[in-house]
Amino acid sequence: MVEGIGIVLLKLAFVLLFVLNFGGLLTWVERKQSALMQDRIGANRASIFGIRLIGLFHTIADAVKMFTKESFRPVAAEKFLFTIGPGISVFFALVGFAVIPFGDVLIIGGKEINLQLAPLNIGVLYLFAVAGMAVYGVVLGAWASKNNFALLGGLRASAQMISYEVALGVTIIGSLMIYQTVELQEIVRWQGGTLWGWLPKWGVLMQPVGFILFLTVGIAQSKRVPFDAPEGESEIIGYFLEYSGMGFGMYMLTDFVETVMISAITVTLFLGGWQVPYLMADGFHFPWGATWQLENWAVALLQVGSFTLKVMFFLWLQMTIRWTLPRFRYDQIMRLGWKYILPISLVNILITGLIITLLK
Amino acid sequence: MNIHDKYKPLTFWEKLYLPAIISGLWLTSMHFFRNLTLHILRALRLRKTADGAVTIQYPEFLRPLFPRLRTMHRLTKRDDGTPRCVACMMCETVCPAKCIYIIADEKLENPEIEKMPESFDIDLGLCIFCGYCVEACPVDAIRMDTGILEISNLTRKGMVLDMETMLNLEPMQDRYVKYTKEGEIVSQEYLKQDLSK
Amino acid sequence: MSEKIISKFFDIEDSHTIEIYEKHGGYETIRKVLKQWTPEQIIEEVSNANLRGLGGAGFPAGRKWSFIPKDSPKPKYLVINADESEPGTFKDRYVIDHYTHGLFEGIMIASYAIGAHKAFIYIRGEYIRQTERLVEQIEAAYEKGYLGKGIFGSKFDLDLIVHRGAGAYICGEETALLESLEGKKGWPRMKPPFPAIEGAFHSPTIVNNVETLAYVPTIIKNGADSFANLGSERNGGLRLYSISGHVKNPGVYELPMGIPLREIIYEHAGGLENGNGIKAVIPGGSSSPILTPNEIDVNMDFDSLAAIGSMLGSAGIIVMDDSTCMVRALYVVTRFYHHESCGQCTPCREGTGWAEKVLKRILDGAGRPEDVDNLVEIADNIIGNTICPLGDAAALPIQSYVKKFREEFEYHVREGKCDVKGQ
Amino acid sequence: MEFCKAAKTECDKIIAKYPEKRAAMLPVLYLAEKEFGHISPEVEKYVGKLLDVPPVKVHEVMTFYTLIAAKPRGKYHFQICRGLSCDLKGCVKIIDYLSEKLGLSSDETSDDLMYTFTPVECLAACETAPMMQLNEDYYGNLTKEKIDDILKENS
Amino acid sequence: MPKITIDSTEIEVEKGTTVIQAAEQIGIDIPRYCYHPGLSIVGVCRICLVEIERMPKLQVACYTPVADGMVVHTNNEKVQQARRAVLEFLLINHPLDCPVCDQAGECWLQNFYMQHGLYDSKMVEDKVKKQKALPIGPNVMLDSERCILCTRCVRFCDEITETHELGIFNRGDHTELLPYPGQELDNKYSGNTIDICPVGALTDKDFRFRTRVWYLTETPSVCPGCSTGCNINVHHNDHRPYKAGGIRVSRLKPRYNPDVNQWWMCDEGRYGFTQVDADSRIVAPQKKTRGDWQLLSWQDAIDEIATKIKGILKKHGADAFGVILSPQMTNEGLFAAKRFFQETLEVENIDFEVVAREKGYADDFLMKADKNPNSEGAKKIGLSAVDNSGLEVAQMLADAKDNRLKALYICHHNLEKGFKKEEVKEALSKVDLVIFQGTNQNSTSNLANYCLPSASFVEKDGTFTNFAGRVQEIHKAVEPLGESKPDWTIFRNLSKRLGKSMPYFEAGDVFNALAEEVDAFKGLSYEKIGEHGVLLNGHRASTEKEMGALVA
Repeated sequence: MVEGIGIVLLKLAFVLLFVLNFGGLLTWVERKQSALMQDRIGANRASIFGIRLIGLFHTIADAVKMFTKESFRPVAAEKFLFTIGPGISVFFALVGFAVIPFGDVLIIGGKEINLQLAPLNIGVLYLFAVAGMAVYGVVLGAWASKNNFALLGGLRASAQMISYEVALGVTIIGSLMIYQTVELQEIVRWQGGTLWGWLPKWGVLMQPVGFILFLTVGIAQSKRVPFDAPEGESEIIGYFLEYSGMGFGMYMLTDFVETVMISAITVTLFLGGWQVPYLMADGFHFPWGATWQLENWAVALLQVGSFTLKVMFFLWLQMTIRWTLPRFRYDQIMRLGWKYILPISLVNILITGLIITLLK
Repeated sequence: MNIHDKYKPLTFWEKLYLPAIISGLWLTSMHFFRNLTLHILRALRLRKTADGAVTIQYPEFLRPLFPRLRTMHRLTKRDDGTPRCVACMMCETVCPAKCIYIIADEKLENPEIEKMPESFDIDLGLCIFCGYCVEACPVDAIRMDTGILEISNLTRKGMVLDMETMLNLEPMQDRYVKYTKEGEIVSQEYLKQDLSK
Repeated sequence: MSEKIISKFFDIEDSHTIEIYEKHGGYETIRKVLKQWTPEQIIEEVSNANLRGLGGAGFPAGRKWSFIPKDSPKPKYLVINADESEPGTFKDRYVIDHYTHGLFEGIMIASYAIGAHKAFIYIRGEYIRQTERLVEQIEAAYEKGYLGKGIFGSKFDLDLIVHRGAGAYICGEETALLESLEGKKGWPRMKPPFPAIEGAFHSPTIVNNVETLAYVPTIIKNGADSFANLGSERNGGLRLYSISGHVKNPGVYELPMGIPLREIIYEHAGGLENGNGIKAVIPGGSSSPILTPNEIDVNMDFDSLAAIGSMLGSAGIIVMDDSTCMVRALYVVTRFYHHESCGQCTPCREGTGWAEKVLKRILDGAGRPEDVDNLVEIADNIIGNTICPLGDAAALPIQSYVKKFREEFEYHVREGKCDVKGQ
Repeated sequence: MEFCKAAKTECDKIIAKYPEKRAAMLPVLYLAEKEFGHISPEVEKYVGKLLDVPPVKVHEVMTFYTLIAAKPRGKYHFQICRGLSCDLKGCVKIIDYLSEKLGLSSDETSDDLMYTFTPVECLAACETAPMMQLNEDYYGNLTKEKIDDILKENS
Repeated sequence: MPKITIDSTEIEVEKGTTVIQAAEQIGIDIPRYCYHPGLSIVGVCRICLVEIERMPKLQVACYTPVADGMVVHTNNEKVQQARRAVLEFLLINHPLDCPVCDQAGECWLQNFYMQHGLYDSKMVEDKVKKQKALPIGPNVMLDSERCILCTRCVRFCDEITETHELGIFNRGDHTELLPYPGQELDNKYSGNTIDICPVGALTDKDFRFRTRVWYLTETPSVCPGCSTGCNINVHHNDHRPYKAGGIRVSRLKPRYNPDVNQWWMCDEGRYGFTQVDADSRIVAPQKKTRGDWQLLSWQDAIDEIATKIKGILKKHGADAFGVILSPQMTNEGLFAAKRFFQETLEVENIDFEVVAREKGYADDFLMKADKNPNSEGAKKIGLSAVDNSGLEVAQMLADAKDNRLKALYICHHNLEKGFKKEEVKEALSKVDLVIFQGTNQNSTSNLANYCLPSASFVEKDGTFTNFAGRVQEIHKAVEPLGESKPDWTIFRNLSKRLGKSMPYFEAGDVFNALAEEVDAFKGLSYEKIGEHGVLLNGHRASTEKEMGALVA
């Protein structure tokens, strides 16, 4: 029992460290990547004893600043809701990771450890449920500010998130029809197989349209460019207008955590999660017949590494998109969500169903 | 009238949007990878030039300022050292940020002037550097050519400039671009600084 | 043509004394008038004689007198305008010097005609000798009983008072004159009411020029027609022309109304000095628009001059020969009006000073191309917008000089110097 | 500050001539000028009292007219005409000459109170241009020589 | 009555009306400088030129009387050109020192230039120099260069005050407005010259450079300086409060009322508003404990005072209670006081009149010896001792001295103005409870046990009744200083605490109740008062009577 709790705590620590570090580092990535894309140098000034470490200390500086800055609260604000708003937001962004599998099974001392925090058999549904809650953090924060601009930002945010919530669910139905399960570990395992003996059965190949749609919707869910109509702090003023210090920091963090989250879900659903091509539980089995036996811990390591790399790739992709595309207008966001993504997803489901039926 | 008429109708590929996104992503990605490589090479001392970035390293290297740039305010003086300001409060009136506070004083010893500020404060914490005060001033008493851009303070009160301070500021000519009569920029030494140092 | 009424006294020695005047038939008319004439008859006679105000405005004298309200309980006053200040005019001085009692007789007849028992001679302050002469002769007249209670043994009382001005051109304007007479500064009054209704001391007042009144005895004596026939239509009789400037014989000439200007210059004033040609002529005091040599065949009466855009005014003729710089001439004229503007109403007060400064600048060689048009605009803006005619008087010369000698002004502006020889 | 007896009588006589006291302003000012040399503020107040007029109105009149002296004037007052007719006849040279001779510029009085030099606008004696007025008398057809003679006579 | 057409509007006006007045009646504003309805017409500025058909020249609208069938054009090309010309001429020698000039913002030269001028200056010559910044009197500063010689001020001093301080000297463009050498512009109405000066030639020493006029807000009110009750506008600085160092009311300006003060007001009233922002203002209820003043909340103050009053009334009866109201109070304050003291407390010793020992200055124009704005109102409401068969003020003090008076409620008065200092001190020291209610501290308030802060006349709505029985409204211009409240609110609150509530929520409610109850006010209502006030019953409108012998 104690052992079990210990393992869960370890896994929890791993996931939280994984997520929060990625989230924190993303602020650095954001700066540096955009700089590289724009022929700039990027943040490099923060230094400790003269060591600058290519700007990595900025992350720390940010954190210090966020914590020490005056946390300002408007006189008219709803005290309680204003305070907990950012917390709600960041909480629901984090808890989604509970169901993401980051490896298969690790055997330590004969004990099988499922490399997933919470092996829920309704994994995908849980994800959506949690994602659905994220909107509360935003809306509560916006409304509790008692600032009309913030409220408008909040309304834009909630309209956008709720709209895309629908699309989010619909886009992956095609995939789920193929996987025949909603348990994420199962979905990943399903993708371990090959097609015609050599092509990994990753979701992106099975559902290319679903993949693109899901990615789009996912980015929209994270409220970042090009879907940042709720925020747009420099032009249209966002829902966290009245927040400063850590309150603001938590909203920022939410965005980044959601970015990681979207990457993780995308990887899990469409890129084979922790799967490494041709890597079975006992080692590699290449299509041309060669095999390479590996210990269980090595396999697990490769799997976790594979998952991490894939997530990182998607983070990079999302950053690239964020620094490439201009912001959609609010009406464009709505139109895209309801008039294009949703119908296309439905058609995708139809076609998938048709093919599945035909193949049977 | 449909205002979109004037636009060329989008082709199918354009309407699809994705190819455009991908080509955009391609462009930015190429920059990313090229610069990433160059930066790494430079970090490993394999390259010396500063390719891959156009950034000027600000506190070490200063860009020349263009004459239209509005920097911190100063008050000009008459020949006898008194402020040129006549406390007409035009700047205060026009100021959209309401950050100028003038209290006028009567100077009867010189009836040609008659009026001078007793105090003249600008709260830089509120100032939006629109330059309206300079435009509005009928006697050229306030200018924004000190070249001072780094304005920060630990207290709100410290952000308030008083008359004494502003009178003692000088225009920072060196930092401004100079033009030839034909309007060409002659002084560009800052732009030509070698960034590899 | 040889008929002379006033000027025949100019050459008679001591013609200002009662004795000499009476020797030449003086004071006969007034005695007759006091006995036989009614005021209405006098007014009618003067009207028929086409006698017009010779001070400058040319308003028919008889008609002016008839404006006096008959039934007003207030005293009536006659004010004689001897504030002769228009540059180029000096005839009144001759009248006062030599035809003193003729003037008095005219005053008596006019006072009788309008029912005034007090008459004021408002004489310009610089005429100190003339003032002395008037005071002296008035005393003499009082002694003889020609003035004072029951003049000439009649029941008509008349006091004549000499009031010396103090150096203000504006006081030649009748309402300013009345203000000055009342002991105020000479600011012209708004009209209406006209002085004939409410003038000096809030009472009906007639203001007449010295010369106008000096002709009255002759008119009454010889009859309206004989006087009217001497002049042209609607411009009765003779008048005194003052001529000065570049002529051989400057002076005062008594000639019929409507005589051609050329004749006055060449026949009576002896033509120009040094055989120079005429460049310009001012026909009626410095305020009248200037005439060019091809306009000097004009007849010198009120209507003919008005027809060619000038005016007879006080008939002060100033002749300028071809060595004259018109810019300088205009500057001198404008300086005069600037100096004499009373300062009451805005356009004249500010406009005259401005015009003078602009002209001074042009003269000093610092003129700008737009100055010439600017001068005309200043003048245009003054004309008609002031209380009294001084504004117009200052503006009319500017308009006419610039119009007729524009090239000279432009040359001055362009080259910074004068293009006339000898300047 | 008060008129002497003779002047007072004279003044009363002048005032009696007019229907209103105030009308005697100019004659009384002239009289006062003769009596006191010039019209000082005290004289103004006195004249105002004589004529029942606020002193400010006396001051208005005094500053309005050019012939009434607010400051002491010289024994010989040269008023030299610079009107149009005189200007045409070259009065500028005469004015400069006289100014130089007297050592005075416009509107100045010599320190010994002998001479006052004032160029004035038209004096209405254009037939004798260039001309001037010395105290009460007109002098016409001026030349430099004539100026010399006049100065010799009056010194 | 002549019928004339102005800018194609036909109007029938009284005979003798001038064109400018006729145009005003139909809302056409012809620009003017020298014309002032209260002064003689001189027509010197020439800006009001209009075109009248069948007249060869433009005519000055201020001087030309209307004639039947006249057709006037006030804004055609020719007129506009003339106006532009006049403005150009006026600005030739006018210094362009608007930034320094205190008149900027309410300067007619500026305004008309913006409306009718807007030409580019062709003037390059030097301007004529005249005297600048010349103090010509205790209140007035002259800048002769700025003067456009409209002569309004000269006419004011000649015709209205007949003091003849100012004159127009010299002539031509050297004409200059100056006071007579050696004389000061120090008549009792000199401030009006500043009001009527259309430009910045005459400026107010008291107001000069304190603020700029466009920061000011104006609120119509009535001068509380004497019983004439001149109509005024209170100019208060809402937008730049830091400017004046806490002085909220910048200046008072007369407001036109044909029946009371026409266009004028006296300097005493004009500059007599300083107590409004003075340091001596009582800003919170306070109570004296062992010689020191201690601040209280309103709640506590009312509680304590009510308890004490109750105690005294119970112990000594109503005869031991004296009330000295003040004619400085509004009708509303007085009426609320009457109800509170007479009905709630059933006190009879009520009086308001403290005759000042020093007689105030009075003349036959605007200034009255009674320096209270509402004596007539207090009388009419029935608050003099005679009406109540109670004690007079003097008697109250005498009673107090003899220990017969146990409580005294004093409003606003400084009793030392009417009685000897020692007398007041002795009397008040023997009274158990002295409550002072007023705007400012004075030597009487220092002798009190309680001080209640009352709002000053610029801080409340209400009405005054002037000496001729004209009820005129004052309006709240600024918020009451500190904790101060209008008098009637204090009495209402006290009354409520003592068991009898008054259903008043604003000044108008009190006045309407007053109008119902008091005969002299019968038939009036707060809504009916209007900007020029209304007369009480039994008073006949008579300009002459109200204004004294005003020189027409």
